[in-house]
Amino acid sequence: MTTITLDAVGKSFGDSRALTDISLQFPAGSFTALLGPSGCGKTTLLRLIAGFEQPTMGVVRFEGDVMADGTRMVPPEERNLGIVFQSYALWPHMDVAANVAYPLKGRGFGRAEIERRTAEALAMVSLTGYERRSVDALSGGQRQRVALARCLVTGTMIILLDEPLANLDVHLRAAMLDVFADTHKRTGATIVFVTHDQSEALALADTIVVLDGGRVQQIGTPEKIYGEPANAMVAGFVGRGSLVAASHGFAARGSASSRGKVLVRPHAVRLTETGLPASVLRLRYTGASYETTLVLANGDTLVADLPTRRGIGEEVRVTVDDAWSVPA
Amino acid sequence: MTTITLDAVGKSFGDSRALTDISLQFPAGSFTALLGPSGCGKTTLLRLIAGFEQPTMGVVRFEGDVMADGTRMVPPEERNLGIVFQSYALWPHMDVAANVAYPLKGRGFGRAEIERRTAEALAMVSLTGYERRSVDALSGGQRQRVALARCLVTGTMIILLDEPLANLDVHLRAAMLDVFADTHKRTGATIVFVTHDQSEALALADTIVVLDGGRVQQIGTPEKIYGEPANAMVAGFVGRGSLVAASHGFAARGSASSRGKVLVRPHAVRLTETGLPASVLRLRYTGASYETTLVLANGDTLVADLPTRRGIGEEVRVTVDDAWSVPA
Amino acid sequence: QEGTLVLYTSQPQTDAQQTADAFMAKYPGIKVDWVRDGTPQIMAKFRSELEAGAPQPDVLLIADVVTMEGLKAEGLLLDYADADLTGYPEGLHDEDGAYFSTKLITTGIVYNTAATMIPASWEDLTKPEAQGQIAMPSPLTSGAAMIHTVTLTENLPEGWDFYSALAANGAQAAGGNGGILTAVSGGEKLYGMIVDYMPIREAAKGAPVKFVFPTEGVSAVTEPVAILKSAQNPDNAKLFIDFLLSEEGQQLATSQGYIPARDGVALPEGYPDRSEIKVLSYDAAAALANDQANKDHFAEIFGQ
Amino acid sequence: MTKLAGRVTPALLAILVVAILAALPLGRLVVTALVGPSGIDFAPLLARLMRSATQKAIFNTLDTSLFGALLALAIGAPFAFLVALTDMPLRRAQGFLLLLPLMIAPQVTALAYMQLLGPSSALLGTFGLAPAPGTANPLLGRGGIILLYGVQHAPIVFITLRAGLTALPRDYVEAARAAGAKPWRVLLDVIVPLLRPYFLAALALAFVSGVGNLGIPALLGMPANYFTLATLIYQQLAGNGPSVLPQVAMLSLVIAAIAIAGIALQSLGQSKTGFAIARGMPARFALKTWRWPAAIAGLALISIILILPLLALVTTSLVPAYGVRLSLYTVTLDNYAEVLLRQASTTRAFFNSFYLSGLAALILALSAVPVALGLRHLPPRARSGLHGLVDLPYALPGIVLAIACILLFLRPLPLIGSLYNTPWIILVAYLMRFAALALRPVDAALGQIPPQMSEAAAAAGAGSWRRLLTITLPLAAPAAVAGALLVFMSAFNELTVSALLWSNRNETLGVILFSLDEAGLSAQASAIAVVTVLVVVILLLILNRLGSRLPAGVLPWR
Ligand SMILES: Nc1ncnc2c1ncn2[C@@H]1O[C@H](COP(=O)(O)OP(=O)(O)OP(=O)(O)O)[C@@H](O)[C@H]1O
Ligand SMILES: Nc1ncnc2c1ncn2[C@@H]1O[C@H](COP(=O)(O)OP(=O)(O)OP(=O)(O)O)[C@@H](O)[C@H]1O
Ligand SMILES: [Mg+2]
Ligand SMILES: [Mg+2]
Repeated sequence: MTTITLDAVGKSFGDSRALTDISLQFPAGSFTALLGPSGCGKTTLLRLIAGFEQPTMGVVRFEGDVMADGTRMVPPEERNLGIVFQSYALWPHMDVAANVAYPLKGRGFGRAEIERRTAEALAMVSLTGYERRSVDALSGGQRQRVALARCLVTGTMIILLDEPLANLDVHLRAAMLDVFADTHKRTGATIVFVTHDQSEALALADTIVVLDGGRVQQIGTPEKIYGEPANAMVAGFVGRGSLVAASHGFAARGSASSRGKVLVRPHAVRLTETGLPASVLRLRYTGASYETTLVLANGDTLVADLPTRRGIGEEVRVTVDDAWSVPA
Repeated sequence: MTTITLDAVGKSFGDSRALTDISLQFPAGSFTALLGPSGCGKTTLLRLIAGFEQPTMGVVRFEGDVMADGTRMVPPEERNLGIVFQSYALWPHMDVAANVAYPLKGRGFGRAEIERRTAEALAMVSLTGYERRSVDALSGGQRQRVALARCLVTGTMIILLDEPLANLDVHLRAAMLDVFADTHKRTGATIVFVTHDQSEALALADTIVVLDGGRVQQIGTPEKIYGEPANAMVAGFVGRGSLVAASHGFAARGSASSRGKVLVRPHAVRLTETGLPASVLRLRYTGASYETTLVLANGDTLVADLPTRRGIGEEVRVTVDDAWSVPA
Repeated sequence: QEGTLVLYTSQPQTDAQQTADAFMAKYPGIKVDWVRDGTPQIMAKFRSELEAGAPQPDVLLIADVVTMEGLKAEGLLLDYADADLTGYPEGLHDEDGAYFSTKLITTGIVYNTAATMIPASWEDLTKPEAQGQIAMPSPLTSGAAMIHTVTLTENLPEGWDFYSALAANGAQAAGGNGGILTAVSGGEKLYGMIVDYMPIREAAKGAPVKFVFPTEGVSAVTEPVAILKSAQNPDNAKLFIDFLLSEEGQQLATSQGYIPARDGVALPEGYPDRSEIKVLSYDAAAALANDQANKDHFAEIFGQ
Repeated sequence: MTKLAGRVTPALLAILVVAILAALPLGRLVVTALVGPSGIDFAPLLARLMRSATQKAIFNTLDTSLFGALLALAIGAPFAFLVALTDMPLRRAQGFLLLLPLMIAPQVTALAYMQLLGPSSALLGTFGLAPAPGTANPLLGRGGIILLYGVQHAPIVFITLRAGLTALPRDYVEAARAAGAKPWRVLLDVIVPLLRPYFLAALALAFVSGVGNLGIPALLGMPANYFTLATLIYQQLAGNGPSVLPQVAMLSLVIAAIAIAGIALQSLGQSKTGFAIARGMPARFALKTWRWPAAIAGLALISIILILPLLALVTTSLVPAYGVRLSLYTVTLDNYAEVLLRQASTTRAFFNSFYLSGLAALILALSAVPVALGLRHLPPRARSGLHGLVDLPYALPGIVLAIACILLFLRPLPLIGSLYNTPWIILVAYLMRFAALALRPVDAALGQIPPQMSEAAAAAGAGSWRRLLTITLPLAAPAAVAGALLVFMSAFNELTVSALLWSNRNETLGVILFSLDEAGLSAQASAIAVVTVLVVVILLLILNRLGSRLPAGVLPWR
């Protein structure tokens, strides 16, 4: 159980600032997702926590102990954490089993114990039978799973994941999500999870941190982030929402202002006989429904999930069941 | 405009068979997604088309010309195609612009023309201003976009994409999807697109090929694949469907058989007063709704997208609006 | 008659081994630690030790007397005035007993048997038939070659003009004796100036070479041996010198294929009678004094 | 706890090692060269520099070393590509054979070539092509020296480059081919620039090897009155007056300056600090119809640079005396019997050379990774400076380094006592002289290991030592083994260092060879050379047997 605290942390690479004034707390046992567009500093933040980068300013603490500030730094090997890299970072000179067993070595486990745990970790990621394979001869997704197993094998109390599921198919992904949820529940580890996939973030995390341009945009539960985004960036980034003028008069939660924007989620849009007139701009099949982009009279676009295929240019009328006044 | 034809193609690595008896046609100007679980042979198939691997058996043709069979092979550089690798494969000794401009070199373009096209390609992937950056100093998503720009820059008639969007956030992803759709429309290139993400496949492709264990499982339009999966593997893999016993008596399209399984999609499941009794097993928040796993009396599970949060263990009754008899 | 003896020598490997073995056979209590190397190397080693302040050898046994003379002038050699010199011609050894001659290694002419002109005298080397066909050790690289050069220029009537004539005839001066033998037996050069034992020994094995003692006479190095002032085992060193100068030691030289320095010891096979070998005179002290001038003179003539 | 401890300690240790291996001997030479009885005095150095002989030798040294290095690159690089990146038939055998020239001492190589092309050439003689007796050997002079530098140092280029090529992932190559680049364009545009650190390392090593070579210019240059600095120094030593050491030391400083200039040029070429190369499936080119032509061309070249001179050596070793034509009547094994059976020193020398060079190779290979890693903590400028310093002892003629070692280690030192008259002084000299051979390839390899490899291990709880042992060392192993082989083979045949440092019963092979050469016993010298080649081939074959248990890419020919 380890609480991770970042206090006014900043990080620059030469002249360019990757992170600015980040103050965050990851409570012990929490499961936090870092969400944000490419290049917003998610990986950098994770590397600061892991100890691969030293903050330019501010302090990183684990459970009150200073891990790093502007002058000192506890090296990563003494922080006792697990990490999955975006690039996997598997060791090409070891086979799959050796890669996974590596963190167990030098911790006083017997051979049989190491083998047992390794097999267990490989089973968790459905790679039983791949023990003796060279990692160079694995497919992309297989490699990612090896990296995952390597991180899970020791049962550390801090787990850092940098887009651990980016190369997995939906099913493996779902299975992995379950592995994480289980691990989390079982060990109570503090998990920080970088992702660009909001559905992952929404489904898994108990807290989501949205980053943009190296700054924190919003911190909150998935429901809060999705339902009540703190600003236009979050509103636009999380979920497939449409930001439209408040002047359309959609009933909106939050502090309404006629000059601001309101956020409308696709599932809140229905076609009715009586709604606002709109025309169909674009269609995209998603399996469950057709993601349909509608243009309102003033040119605002609205995305709706419709059960049936509409023709491009078709005139329809829309009603909005729910909307959120986005703070300016 | 180039039709790609694979004729009974097989590929083994030593003893292990990566692909078996693949016969496929990618018509000129088509946009095909290769979908399948990790390790099913998607990348290998793409590499066969690109000419990086020689088929162990069978023939690869472009527009009727034999590109490769068991004995001969046209080298990749003479196939005139663009490819984005899963690993990006950016050249670290060149800056961003040089990476993108490389395919233009040696094709008789003037300097100004090369610069213009490079700038255009970078603009397409929203990387204007990054020309002089070293690729080592880019974020994961930025790298992927550079790789994309490099593939798009020559306007070749065959574009092969190996999970080109795996590391992008939803918005960049949406933007990239538009870039592909536009490129496809503008150039009429034959695009083959490897992905593990079915929503990408469903949204973009005009044809989907589902692979498993190195064999083709189904070929068809996205609607067909989603709505009428040819077998249990496809049914289970595409979409978040549940396979339940036919004996529940849900009204099912397709050739019904009381001993087979039927596929039920989450959006076809409603809670009603009169349906089959079920209890709530698991919940997952997806933003738009709660993905709820229900257990039926016989132990079958059924996934439903419900608008409200239900308690774990709560007893409900379900009605299924649509189901598909999966051929055995 | 026990303890060790450190010997630095430029004798060939096998000869050094035999010499040490023979001495140790005679004095089983004494262990000879010997190091052999080419004269430049062994002297560089010794000089380095000197510079570092801890010279190692008790005895030096090297090819040329000029170097010995230099060491003597620097006061590095121990005089062994009581050495038993019976049987040696007057003037062969250093008069102060600083160093002693152990054998005679003469320098004459070698030719490849493919040569049309068979040389008999030094003058023959300036003939047009030898144009571009002469190899000789460079006195800049080899001390023995320097002695040879000085001896010839002192004794031949033309003096240095002889060397100018050689240079004009395309003679090539480089390296040491080993290279000359290789060049002549390999046929790259037809004639060479070389020490006697090498071609005589190789000719016996069938190499296509012959050695000539030129009519004007030959130069000779005497492979002097000396005790160093810094010697740790001066008594053993004296025993070693006595051994080399004894009849037994001289027979060893014969058996190794050298002309023994002591009168009355038979010459090895392949040599003419001792009386037919005319050894030209040589003044070591003068040579040392003029060493740099001689080198400069030679370098000038051969453009080195 | 502090970042400082983590970064500065390895750097300091590395600097210490470099100081001991390189700065110490060089500093001692500077003292000898410049400190006269009346304090520091630059006048003699300047006077020496002004002499036309010195200037000519400087020019000749630069000239032959540079073109020799380029020729070595021209020979070694294509082989490295063919062996590492293609499906050329017999490529393992070819890679193996190409290593052999390094195992033959330069003197012997020179001798073999001279035999091959001289009037007594058995080979040319058979075809009636041998030059008439009295014809000067065509190899004498500049051209021959450059040619032999090229041949002798091609294996260095080959090994260094190959270490880089095996780490090249195929995606980089395939991306270029998909972009329409023909294989040769891929080579120029992608592979060569990606491997630039390896190329520069190879070129630097080959250049410096040429600067420090004595054997080849001694045999091919001196007879033609063509002097390099190394031969000039050798000649100087023959003067052996009391002032010889300062003079030799001065000339050595000139050599050091040349080597520094060459190395500075190299770091100019290395504009960036390098870049990491992702790992992945290694690249492969299919040669198709060119498979056998390439193999045959390779074998032909190998015949010229290895087999023919080796045959010449064998021929010479089978006749009773150099210059005798080989025939049924003259053939004899007497030379072998003489050196192997009658001279106990030869077998002893084989043993001594084997364990001294083996030990040197082992120590250098093991320490190269930590040292190179430590140096990586320094700013790029300081780093390349220190690497340059390590090259210097390799650039000096061996005899000069040996003198420096005597000056340093003759007097008993605290803790270790006097190394003089023990084999250990030879070992130390080997470590000094050949450190560059081990360090260069390893440094090039380290630059290309992605930092995440080590970071992942740190996150797994591995401290810096464990990371070094379990991650960095194995990943750099191919380069380290390549370096070790270079060290071993160079030291095994080395003559000039041990010539001054050997003591009784501690003679090395080089010492024996030199003494035979000096005595004009070329036939016996050839016999030893042939046996040496055989012994090393057997050693390598044993290594090859073990090769299947070593990580991929470790053995340069596999
Ligand atoms: N070592 C570095 N040197 C210079 N700039 C860097 C370095 N590492 C990261 N950056 C820059 O810092 C910014 C944040 O990078 P980071 O890798 O943290 O992004 P990210 O949020 O992980 O993006 P992605 O989702 O694409 O992986 C980017 O603009 C990147 O170019
Ligand atoms: N060069 C190779 N040598 C041996 N086996 C290989 C090689 N390349 C691929 N394989 C194996 O072939 C199978 C198919 O691999 P491929 O890379 O095509 O999978 P994929 O469908 O792209 O998977 P992913 O989605 O994980 O990238 C895998 O089991 C893989 O381990
Ligand atoms: Mg990232
Ligand atoms: Mg793949």
